[in-house]
Amino acid sequence: MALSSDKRSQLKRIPIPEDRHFKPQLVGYNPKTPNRLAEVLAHSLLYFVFVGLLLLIYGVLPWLFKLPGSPLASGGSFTTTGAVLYGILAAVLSFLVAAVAALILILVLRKYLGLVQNRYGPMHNGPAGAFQTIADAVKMVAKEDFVPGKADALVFTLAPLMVFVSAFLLLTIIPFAPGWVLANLNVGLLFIVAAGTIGAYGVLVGGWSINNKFGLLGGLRAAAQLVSYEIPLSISLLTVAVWVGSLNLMDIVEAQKLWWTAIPLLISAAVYLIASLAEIKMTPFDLPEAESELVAGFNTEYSGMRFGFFFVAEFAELFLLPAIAVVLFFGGYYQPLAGFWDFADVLRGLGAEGSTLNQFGGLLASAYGMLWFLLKTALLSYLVIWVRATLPRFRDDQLMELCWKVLIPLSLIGLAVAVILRLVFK
Amino acid sequence: MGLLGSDRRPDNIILGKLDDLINLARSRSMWPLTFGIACCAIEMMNSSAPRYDADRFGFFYRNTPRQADIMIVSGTVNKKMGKRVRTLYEQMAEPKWVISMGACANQGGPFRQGYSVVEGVDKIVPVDVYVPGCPPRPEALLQAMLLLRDKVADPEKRYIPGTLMEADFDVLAEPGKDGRSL
Amino acid sequence: MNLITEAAKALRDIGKGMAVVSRAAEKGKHTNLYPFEMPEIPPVSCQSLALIIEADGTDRCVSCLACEKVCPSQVITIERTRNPEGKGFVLERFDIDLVNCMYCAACVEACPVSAIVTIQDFELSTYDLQTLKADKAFLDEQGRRAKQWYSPKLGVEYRNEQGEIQVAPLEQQPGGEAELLKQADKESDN
Amino acid sequence: MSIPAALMTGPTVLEPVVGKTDEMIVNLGPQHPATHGVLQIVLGVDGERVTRAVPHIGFLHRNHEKIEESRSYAQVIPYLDRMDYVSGLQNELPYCLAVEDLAGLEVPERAKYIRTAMFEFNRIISHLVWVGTYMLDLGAITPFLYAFRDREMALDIIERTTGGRMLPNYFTFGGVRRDVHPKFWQDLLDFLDYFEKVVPEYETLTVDAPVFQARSVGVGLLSQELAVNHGISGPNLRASGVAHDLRKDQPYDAYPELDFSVITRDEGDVWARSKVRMDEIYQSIDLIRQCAELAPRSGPYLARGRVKIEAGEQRYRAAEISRGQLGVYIHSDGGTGPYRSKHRSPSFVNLQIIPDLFIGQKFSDVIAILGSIDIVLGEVDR
Repeated sequence: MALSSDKRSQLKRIPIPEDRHFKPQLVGYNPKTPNRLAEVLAHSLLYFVFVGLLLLIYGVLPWLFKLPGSPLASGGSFTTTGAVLYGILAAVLSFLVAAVAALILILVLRKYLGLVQNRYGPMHNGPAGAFQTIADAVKMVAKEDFVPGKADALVFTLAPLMVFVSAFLLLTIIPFAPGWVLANLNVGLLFIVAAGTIGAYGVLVGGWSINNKFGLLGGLRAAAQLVSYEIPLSISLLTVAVWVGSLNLMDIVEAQKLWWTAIPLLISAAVYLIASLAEIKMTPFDLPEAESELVAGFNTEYSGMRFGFFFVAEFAELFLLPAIAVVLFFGGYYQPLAGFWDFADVLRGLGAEGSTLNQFGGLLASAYGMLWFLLKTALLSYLVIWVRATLPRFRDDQLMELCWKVLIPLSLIGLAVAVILRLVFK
Repeated sequence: MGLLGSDRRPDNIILGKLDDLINLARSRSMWPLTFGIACCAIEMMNSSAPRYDADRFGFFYRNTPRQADIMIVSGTVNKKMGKRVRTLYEQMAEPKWVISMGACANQGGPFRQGYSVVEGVDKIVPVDVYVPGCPPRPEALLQAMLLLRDKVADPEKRYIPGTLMEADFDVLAEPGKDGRSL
Repeated sequence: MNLITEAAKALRDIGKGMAVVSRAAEKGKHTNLYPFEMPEIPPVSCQSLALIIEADGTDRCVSCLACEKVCPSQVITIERTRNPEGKGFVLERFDIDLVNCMYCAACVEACPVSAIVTIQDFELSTYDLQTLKADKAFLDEQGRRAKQWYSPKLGVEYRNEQGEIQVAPLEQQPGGEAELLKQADKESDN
Repeated sequence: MSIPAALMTGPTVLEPVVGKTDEMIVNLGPQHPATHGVLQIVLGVDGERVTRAVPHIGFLHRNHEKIEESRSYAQVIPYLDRMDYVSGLQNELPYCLAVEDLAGLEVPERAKYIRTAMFEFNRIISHLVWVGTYMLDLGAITPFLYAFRDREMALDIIERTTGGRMLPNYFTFGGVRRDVHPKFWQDLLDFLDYFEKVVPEYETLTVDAPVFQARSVGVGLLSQELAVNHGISGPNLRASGVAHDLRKDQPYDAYPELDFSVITRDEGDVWARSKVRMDEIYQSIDLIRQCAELAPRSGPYLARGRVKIEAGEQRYRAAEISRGQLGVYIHSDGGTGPYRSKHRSPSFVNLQIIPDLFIGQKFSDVIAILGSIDIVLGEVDR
């Protein structure tokens, strides 16, 4: 059984290395990190701080342009230069908010999964893992930019951008606090439908352009899923428009000062939440990606930052669609039952009219509204994450059945309810 | 891979620092490919299980080679599979690294005398870290991942593009041609 | 009506599943924070192999070739010459190819003098495979460094502070209940 | 340099059929998250509907049987572990039974119970891996981590006795290699007490979950006739209503003394296969408890004796491992090792129904069916 002589000669005598044993060299590690719900909450705090700080600029930006004596505005409206500058700044800002919210939500998702799966999740890179997604982002930027040989290079490049642009376009019209909105459109609801659809196209053409069969299947599934679920989603939006009587998102929020829209329009709110789950493409509706079936679905051939755009857009939608739900159904930036008593009113009443304290109080009131807005959005986002952690995914025909046989009839019933309630109460 | 794509350290101090930063980010965010072959694949899956939790260090398994940074060859590579292993390696986007996990992937292990087994995956793809064991404990795989992480973050051992090793395709030839007894 | 009850049941079951997931956090963290906390590995576990040298510096190994014969993966290479003075053999070479080893501990079972033992040092990952072609010096060093080791004939042993080799007490032996019961019987007889 | 074209010639090349709608050929594997290893299935799909399916194996062929012919009887055992690596211990048993028959070794009573308990314990571990990976196939991530969390605790108990986690090289001719850890039975019972409370959680997340039921009920119907004709065994067969279980039909080791009944279901679909496995986990818990109660606490664990087998002797022995019927055929030429060693591996046989079950199904269902058959490629290719 001994080794043959040629095998023996292969065995070299090598001295033992001085220190073969591994010595960890890590930064930012603290074994005593509290790691229960507290840590997930700590990461949520990140979410509030960073997204909140960025959104503060939202409040300041239009105000800057309307300063008395500003060359960029005259008589309450922009000059041409002002409008161009404002447009560029607004785009950069909403890009930043979408990206930051997405990066933080990725981290929160991974920490939450760690919590419910009896493990830690990212924890060694930065304090309690806070720099993990930043490292991921930097790495993806520096990774090889790669286009498959037979892919349609133009569409291949455009697809991730379409998905991402769709996500951050929506940010511009969402009112985060009283008066804090980049574009106060009077057709806001229509804009939501229009901008949201661009993302569906992005996924479809992305899956098609990569010349991969799994990608094609994923893209087709995405087309069927996203287009179908646009219908109950849009009907739910319509319900709100019927009930409130306006397409402007500010008006819709103002109408919910006393009662949330979700209370009379419970069916529509539920339909919206389920349909938005499908629009975000998270389990149980992650068929376009379907990791175990289609490898990675429509983004099978995407690498580096191109994949990063898809990834970030998915999580930006995890922030955006709950945000829209909050605006439409859950009272926006108002605290619950703000019609009876509103702490924001107390803040606004500070000091004499026009004094510095009064102006500061107004800012505080806006920040207070934004806090409620972010809190509600975060809760809805967590609900989505919770569902994602639990459920397996549907089959494609079941997905369609759920949409066409359940959600669309339900949303129509919701619309009928809204019409009747509107006729009775208003 | 440096930003400049050169194998020398850039003279420019800013680019040098940026390079170090990128290497640091790469080392803290290594996404392995979900690529199980044999017994070691169970322990590889186990390394992301609650007891070991590779996610702590940012190891986040991806299913498609395009998005992965590390390939963990976890199991016996035979001649038929060797071609696919090479294809998968070529499909991964630069920069990329390979961990050879277990005796079979290292040098054929207990099956090295068989006619169909490739004696070491390093004949097909360049391997950065070897993990012995049959199968190795998940901790051993974690140690290998951390070794690889140190190698990536080390500015002296920066990743050099274009060092794609030529595979020794003779080892994938038809059985019987290499004259092994079994 | 049937449809509504079915839908209600489905929603209830989904809710149950989500409750299971959210309650799982109560089971606490199961993570062993390697490399900051080393895992506790039982001494019988074969993570690597070592040769044991007695406290007086002599090899336990008597070069009987039992391990080389029994090795399923055929990774052990032993060369020996006849001892010119008296009986026995002189060990010329003892190599274990730890790269191709199956870590099945068959050699440990076969060794008549408990010279080759299992140790729990699993941190063998390397950039260079040649470091794992273990020769006798390597295996001796493993044995010197090990805190405790196991062989079926002598059980768990460890090296005390004076460098002497001692057998662990019976409670720490993986030897089985039978021995413990025998011990208890003896004590009750006394 | 890419791979020379001459080396890349695939053995299975399907030509797409051009009809009302064009057929698309999709390669599932060998690197695919849902193939549980390196199985390749070439699928013809029309939209999402599968029209043809050609399974293709051999990506993990590593000459098990050939290498075993050049090893001695004892040296074969570690190689057996590596066949079905998810339930390594169970693979050793039929081979040991066959050699014991040939060599005329009598297994001590205590060793029989230890082997039976370990055998059933390994079934729990194997089914846990199945639960985890199968739910991962269906898109749920959390059950995978729960399964591996509990599997770790089980592996700890095995490691304390055998010294190995997955592939322990523990059973041998005439008993087991070494005595069990002093706290082995107590550890087992403690684990089972904990685990019994956790299994209902798995059931809530799998067989009782509405989405899982929507994906599994009525999918991948395997008729009794098809199952028997193809020689399917294990939970797949029992889920089609055939009460065939070697633990009952050809009892070995301590099974004659244990009280249990064969678990069957009549539906024959993916859900039934899942439910049978879940019930088998409960059954294994019960069997281990019986073993712990009946097993003698002292006595020999190994019948030592020289394994000398006459030339021309041959024997086939089989055992019911977690995937089905694992048979070992040994032919001796009087040497130190087997002249021929042949394995009848359950996964290889179970894999044969793939074309029958796949055709006409949706692409998503293909993944669900493949996972429910529970194959291990190490055993298929050998």
